Amino acid sequence: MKLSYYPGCTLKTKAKNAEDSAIASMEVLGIELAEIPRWNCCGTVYSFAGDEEVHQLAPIRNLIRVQETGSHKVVAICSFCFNTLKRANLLVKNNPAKMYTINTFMEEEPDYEGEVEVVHLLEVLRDDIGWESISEKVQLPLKGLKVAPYYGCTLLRPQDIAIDDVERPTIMGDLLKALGADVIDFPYNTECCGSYQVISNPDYVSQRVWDILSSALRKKADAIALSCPLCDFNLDHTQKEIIQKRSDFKGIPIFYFTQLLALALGLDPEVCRFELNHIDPRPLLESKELLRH
Amino acid sequence: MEKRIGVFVCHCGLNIAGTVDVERVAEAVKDYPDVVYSDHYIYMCSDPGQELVRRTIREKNLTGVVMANCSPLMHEKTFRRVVAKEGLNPYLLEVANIREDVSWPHENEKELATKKAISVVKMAIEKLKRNMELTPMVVPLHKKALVIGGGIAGITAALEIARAGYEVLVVEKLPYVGGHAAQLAGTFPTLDRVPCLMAPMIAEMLSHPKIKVYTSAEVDEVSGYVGNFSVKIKTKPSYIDEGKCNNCGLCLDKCPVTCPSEFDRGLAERKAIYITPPETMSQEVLIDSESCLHFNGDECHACEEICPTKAIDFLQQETTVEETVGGIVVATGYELWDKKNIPEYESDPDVIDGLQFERILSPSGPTGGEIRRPSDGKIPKQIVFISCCGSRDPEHGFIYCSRVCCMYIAKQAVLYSRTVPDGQAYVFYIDIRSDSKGYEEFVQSAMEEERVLYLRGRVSKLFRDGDKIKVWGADTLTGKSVEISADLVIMATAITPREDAIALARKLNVTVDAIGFLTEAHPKLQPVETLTTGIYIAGTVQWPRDIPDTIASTGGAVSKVLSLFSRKELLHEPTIAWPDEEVCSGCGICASVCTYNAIEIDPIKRVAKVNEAVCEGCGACIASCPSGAMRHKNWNARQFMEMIDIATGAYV
Amino acid sequence: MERIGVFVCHCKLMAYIDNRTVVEAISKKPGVVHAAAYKDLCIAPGLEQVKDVIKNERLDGVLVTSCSPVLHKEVFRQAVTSAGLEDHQVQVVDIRSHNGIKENTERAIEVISSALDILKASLPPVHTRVPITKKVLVIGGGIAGIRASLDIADGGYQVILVERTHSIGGHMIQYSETFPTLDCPQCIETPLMTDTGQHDNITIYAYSEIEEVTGSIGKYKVRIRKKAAYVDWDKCNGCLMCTEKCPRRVLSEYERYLDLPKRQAHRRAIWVPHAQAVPMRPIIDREQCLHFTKGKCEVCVDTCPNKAIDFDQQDSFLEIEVGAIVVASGFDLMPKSAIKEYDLDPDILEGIEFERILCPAGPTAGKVIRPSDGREPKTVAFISCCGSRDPEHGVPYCSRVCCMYLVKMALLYMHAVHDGQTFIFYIDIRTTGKGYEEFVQRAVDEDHVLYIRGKASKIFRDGDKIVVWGSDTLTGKRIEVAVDLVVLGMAMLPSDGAKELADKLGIATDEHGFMMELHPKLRPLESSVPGIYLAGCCQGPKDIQDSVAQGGGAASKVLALFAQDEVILEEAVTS
Amino acid sequence: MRTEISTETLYSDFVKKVEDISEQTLSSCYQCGKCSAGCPMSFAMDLLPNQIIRLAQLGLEDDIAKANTIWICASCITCSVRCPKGIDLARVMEALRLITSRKNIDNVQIPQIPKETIAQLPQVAMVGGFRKLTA
Repeated sequence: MKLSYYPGCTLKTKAKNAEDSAIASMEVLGIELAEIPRWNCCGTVYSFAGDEEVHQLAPIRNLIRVQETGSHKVVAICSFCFNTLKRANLLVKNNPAKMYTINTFMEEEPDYEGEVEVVHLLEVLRDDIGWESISEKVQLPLKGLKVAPYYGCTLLRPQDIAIDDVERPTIMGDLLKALGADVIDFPYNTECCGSYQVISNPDYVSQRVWDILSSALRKKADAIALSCPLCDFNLDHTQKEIIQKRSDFKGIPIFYFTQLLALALGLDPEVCRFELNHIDPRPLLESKELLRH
Repeated sequence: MEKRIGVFVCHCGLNIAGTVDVERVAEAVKDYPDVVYSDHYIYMCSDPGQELVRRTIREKNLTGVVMANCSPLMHEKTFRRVVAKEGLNPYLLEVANIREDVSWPHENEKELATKKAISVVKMAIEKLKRNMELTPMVVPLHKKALVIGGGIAGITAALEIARAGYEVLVVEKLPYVGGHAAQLAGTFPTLDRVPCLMAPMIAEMLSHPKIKVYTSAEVDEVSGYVGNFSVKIKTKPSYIDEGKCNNCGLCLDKCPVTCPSEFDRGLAERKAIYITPPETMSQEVLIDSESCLHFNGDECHACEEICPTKAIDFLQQETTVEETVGGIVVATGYELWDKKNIPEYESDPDVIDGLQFERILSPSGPTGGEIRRPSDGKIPKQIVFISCCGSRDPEHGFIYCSRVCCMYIAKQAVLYSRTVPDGQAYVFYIDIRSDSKGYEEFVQSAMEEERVLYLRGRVSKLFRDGDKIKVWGADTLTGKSVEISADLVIMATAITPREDAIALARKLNVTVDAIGFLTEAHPKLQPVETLTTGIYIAGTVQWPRDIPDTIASTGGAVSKVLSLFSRKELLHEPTIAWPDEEVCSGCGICASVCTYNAIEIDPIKRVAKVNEAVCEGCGACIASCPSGAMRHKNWNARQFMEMIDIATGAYV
Repeated sequence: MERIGVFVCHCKLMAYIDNRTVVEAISKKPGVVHAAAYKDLCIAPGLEQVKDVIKNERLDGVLVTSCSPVLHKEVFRQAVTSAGLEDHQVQVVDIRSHNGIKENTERAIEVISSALDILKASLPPVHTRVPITKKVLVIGGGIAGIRASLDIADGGYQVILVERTHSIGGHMIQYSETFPTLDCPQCIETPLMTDTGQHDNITIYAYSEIEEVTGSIGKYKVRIRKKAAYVDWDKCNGCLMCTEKCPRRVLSEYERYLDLPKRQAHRRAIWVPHAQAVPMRPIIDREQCLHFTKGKCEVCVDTCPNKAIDFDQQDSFLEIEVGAIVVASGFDLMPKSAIKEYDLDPDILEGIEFERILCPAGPTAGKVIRPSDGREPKTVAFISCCGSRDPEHGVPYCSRVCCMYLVKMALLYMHAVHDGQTFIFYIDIRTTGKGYEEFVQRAVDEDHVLYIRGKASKIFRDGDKIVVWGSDTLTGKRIEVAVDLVVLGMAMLPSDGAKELADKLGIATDEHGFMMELHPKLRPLESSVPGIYLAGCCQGPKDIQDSVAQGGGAASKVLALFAQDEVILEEAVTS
Repeated sequence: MRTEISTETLYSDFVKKVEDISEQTLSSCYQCGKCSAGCPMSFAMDLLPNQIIRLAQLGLEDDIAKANTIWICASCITCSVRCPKGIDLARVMEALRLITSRKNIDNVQIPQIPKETIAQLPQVAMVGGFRKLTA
């Protein structure tokens, strides 16, 4: 089966480890992620402004790309891209006037008809494949690996784009369970990491990150799994400073859920591109005998 | 005849057993003289508890029962009924109060408490030994009710009782009925016009064959007891021959005296001779003798001269009627605390109270429903409401919450905003109390749809600044002290008892609280009953209430009256005083100390006579009797002495 | 009718209806000889005007357009008949309430014209006289139902009290102590329960439900289902030996399913809710009883001295006839799970659960412990408005009682745990009853209850503690407290099954499922159906005081009705 | 000193602008403070979110401008999903940011961000940050 796929900027650069592991895993699961042609930046953050549509052009243009491929569904891996595309999509679907403005503005493009559905890869795993058949395909159960799924904001908020219960999500945990890992539920799993504030207030972000990491650590997690490249950057990269600050803290590996998926499906660890993780997860995996050579 | 007494000690869960060693108490009196049975149980008042008592009376054929549990106020009735079921005279039951008197006050001294409990039980046993069998006496019941107050509570009460087929007398102090409710512009949360709501009720009451309404009248004197209250009702004359008057109104134009209209709370004027307000469904002409020149040493006859039907009658006199009623509902309502009590809020024509603003909002009010401020008749564009003026202010006013202000402010703000679309209403509050059906929604819509601005904070100072009233308040949410230049300020002053409430309570011999609200027998179990049987309270005379709650509480009072009237006869407690005529010298001291006027001196025999139906058995006469002639049934001197011996003896 | 007069009553509350246009439009209608707008038509001078016009215009039909006829029909009927017309020649139509204030003029005109048609078509109504069956059905044995039953019974009429559970007493009997007087229900409610149980005029059908209701005021036929208790209550004498001996222990609904250490709050498969139950009769829980589940055990059979156990018992039905019905079906609490951002945790309780723990007659005998580990909590946080005042996630209304019972529990807790500390998170403190404000101030001054103005955003377990994230909107600070126990003031909802009951009775409910009163201001005790009255929380959240008052009020309605020997039912007739 | 409250401030263009851009009704907030209670960044804010809404209700533009709140907000939308009155605070914050940034005022000075940081930062961070915090 073929599925239109929107990668977004970050997955093509800093988060290659997310993309490669995802594409390879999905192949094993019988789904080809077909990158949509001529995609452009989604705009990253959805614009809340009610009095102007200019910021919605980028996401809608991408949906037009999908429409051109004849597909009615596009999957995103980056939570930000997912959020922005889905919200922009909803906005114009529920608001013909805005749809019209946007279409007329982009006269060089064919009109967007609002028929495309935006989904996140986790939804595909849950709804199109199912935990059952995933666990059947598991070659290397992540036994003994205590992973805390971290959802962040953009998969769950606002309510109308949430891929799971806003306050008590289980989707990523269910996946990890299917992969044989011990799932650690922790109260900070939907708490914001500080997001883009990292460019203007990195100190505040590292404070948030410490709150989140320590909450997971108190629950005895070995590692954290997530889906958002920005959360990943904040949680993973920021640890360097925290380690310098706190003698008691040795760092905790941060995975893209796609990396753990690939690993469990028995794929060559190469596709996981662990070298791109700031905190090297390999020693941990070694210790749990989850790294095959 | 030999006495066979049973003692039953109650744990009352932990209320007693937590402090008093109930087992030891039961054990301690097992072998006490005349006691044939003694045991304890977790809840004597429960079904199995009562069953235990009944079984024991049967099996041990007891001649008397001592219940050691909570206050007799709580359960004496219950257990009297229980023993009666087993054919025992109910007055051969004594309650030893080991909860309120022992376990509660001695929470931290278990040993002492247990000993005290034992002696309290023994005292009860000693008293019981000397109790005589008594039977309650039967007193007649007049199935006619008196309702004091013609406001919404009084009207509701009168209608309900009359609809049930009984005669009702309504006594209203003012020349017209309707009370404060008739002054209101609208109600929350439904925004009905109040006249629209009141008119049908008033109309029905005035035309009801079973209801007699006395306006300009007051209850002058009340004597007697439940089923047999005799009341004197004094009625002020209207000085108008209603038969002749045709409401032409010529006299009103001629009358030279103008004074502020009570109904419009001083916002409009009336003449000394005037017509009762239409909202009250009456339209009767009357002369106010306070302000009429004729009655104040002047020779004015203006009205008399102009009257085409010769209806004016200056010679009319105050009349007094005496009536006998079985039950009384007190519904004399409330008054608003005077604005002047808050000196930091400058008194100013444009600083008014809630009821005054109701009149301004009322389509039938002095401004014909147009919202105009008193000082210059301008339409106010910035109006400020101030909650808790005197309420929740133990230092300067009252500690309690007046309950209705939050909602009538919201209502007034909405009515205002709809009439003056370009106007802005501000509300200063501490807590928004919209805790009844539809209220919260109403307040929220006032904020959202009518854009009423709520500011959390009290106002510290009000003063006139040229054309404006400066309001110094605070917004505790932003932590700012704020200032508003208002055109009109409405003070939600506290709901307080009427100034004559205490005097009335004294006439009726019912209790009032420190503030002057009439007190109920028990806030939960007997919310509408007073401590005087046959007298019930309804509405705001008891506590600040809004209209639905007033109607509910009135319903409660009515149901008491109706179930009273549904009885064939009344029973009166027999535990009362009786004079030993042999000893009595007829000095009359007893009669002078009796608060119930139950004692008179027999003119022939020259001895005291006790009206058994009136005597409450308080014992004042007994204490005051110099010759010791006055006695109490089941509280005789011997009983006291025995009990005192035990009470003062060493604890064992 | 050829000579109809239309009287348009208007006040500023109908400002959104342009009465000039209305009058114009209506005066054009055939048969209308007089149409005009009046102010305050229903008060004395207005009514005089109506009478005059009837005489001068020789009207043979009168249409009054005003607010709700519920309140006004009578007054206008009186006026019009006194002017010589008959009942059917007057119609009162509501152009305000059910149109909604913002409705436009056209809508009003439509309503009026259709009313005109009805008026023209109406003939003298048919009156049928129904003798009143002077017996009342009270639905629900909580404090409101008990109060109503006692007042009516004392009035000398037969009362049939139907209670769904197997004892009367309702929620009140579950509470520890009641505000503001702090007397315990065991002391102040049980006397009433006993009186009810013993009253010669009251028949209690406990563990029973209303099956079907037919008829109308004065003569209702009611079918009652007596659920199978598997115990013959006539033989049983309430000795409760069976409940001692029964080997099966399960969580108790009466204890709100509290799972306390040492199974303190458990009940047996055969059980009575508590030591003061009325009637004191056990039932067997079919789901749990080993006899029914495993087919073994007959311990209760063997222990029962009166051979009252009857495993073959079936639901039974009985038909009764009553003249009036009082609905007092009470309330339930919104489940804690409804608030997702607050963890589900043994140490996060709702109000009644904590009442049970505080209650001297409760499972812990009044010893304050927390469910998770049985330790005495040293810090407790109380959260107001859980689901209340929350149109987005819960209900828009205020539940009225939470402010008071939370502070009451805080105070009771402080009396039990002297070195404890309590926090109450609130938005507005609502203490409007007699002695309530004083009560709260006392709790603050003497028991150092700390009020924090702000809604909690997240509550979760962190190791041994429960963490509450709140804010103090008065200092503008974010607040985080780690406590041992949290109590949620969950929103009050109509009791489970209220809607079905209302449907059986044919009475209206509001959008939340509370029973609708005839008029919120003046008819708060009457349902939309004559002869059916409302008491207590079935009509909206209320505290005990107000429920008792309402119970008495509903009773007075019944007593007044029963004072008549017959009701006259009017049936409008149209050609 | 006292803050003068009047219809001028209450219905200023500012308030109108905020409501237009955010498509939210400010007056429906009843100040329960749940937004502030749950805000992940509130520890760094000099005024809490509910206070910002309050100031906006009162039309006190300058006080909002002085506060760092709207620039600390990370648009995580926790406030919006939990607001009992269904107010989308995140949009109000955005509206307040836009009112400034549309005057071509930047909150972060891109040139001042060290090169190596830029090199490390993922695009989501940079584009997102610049979109929210600069003109």
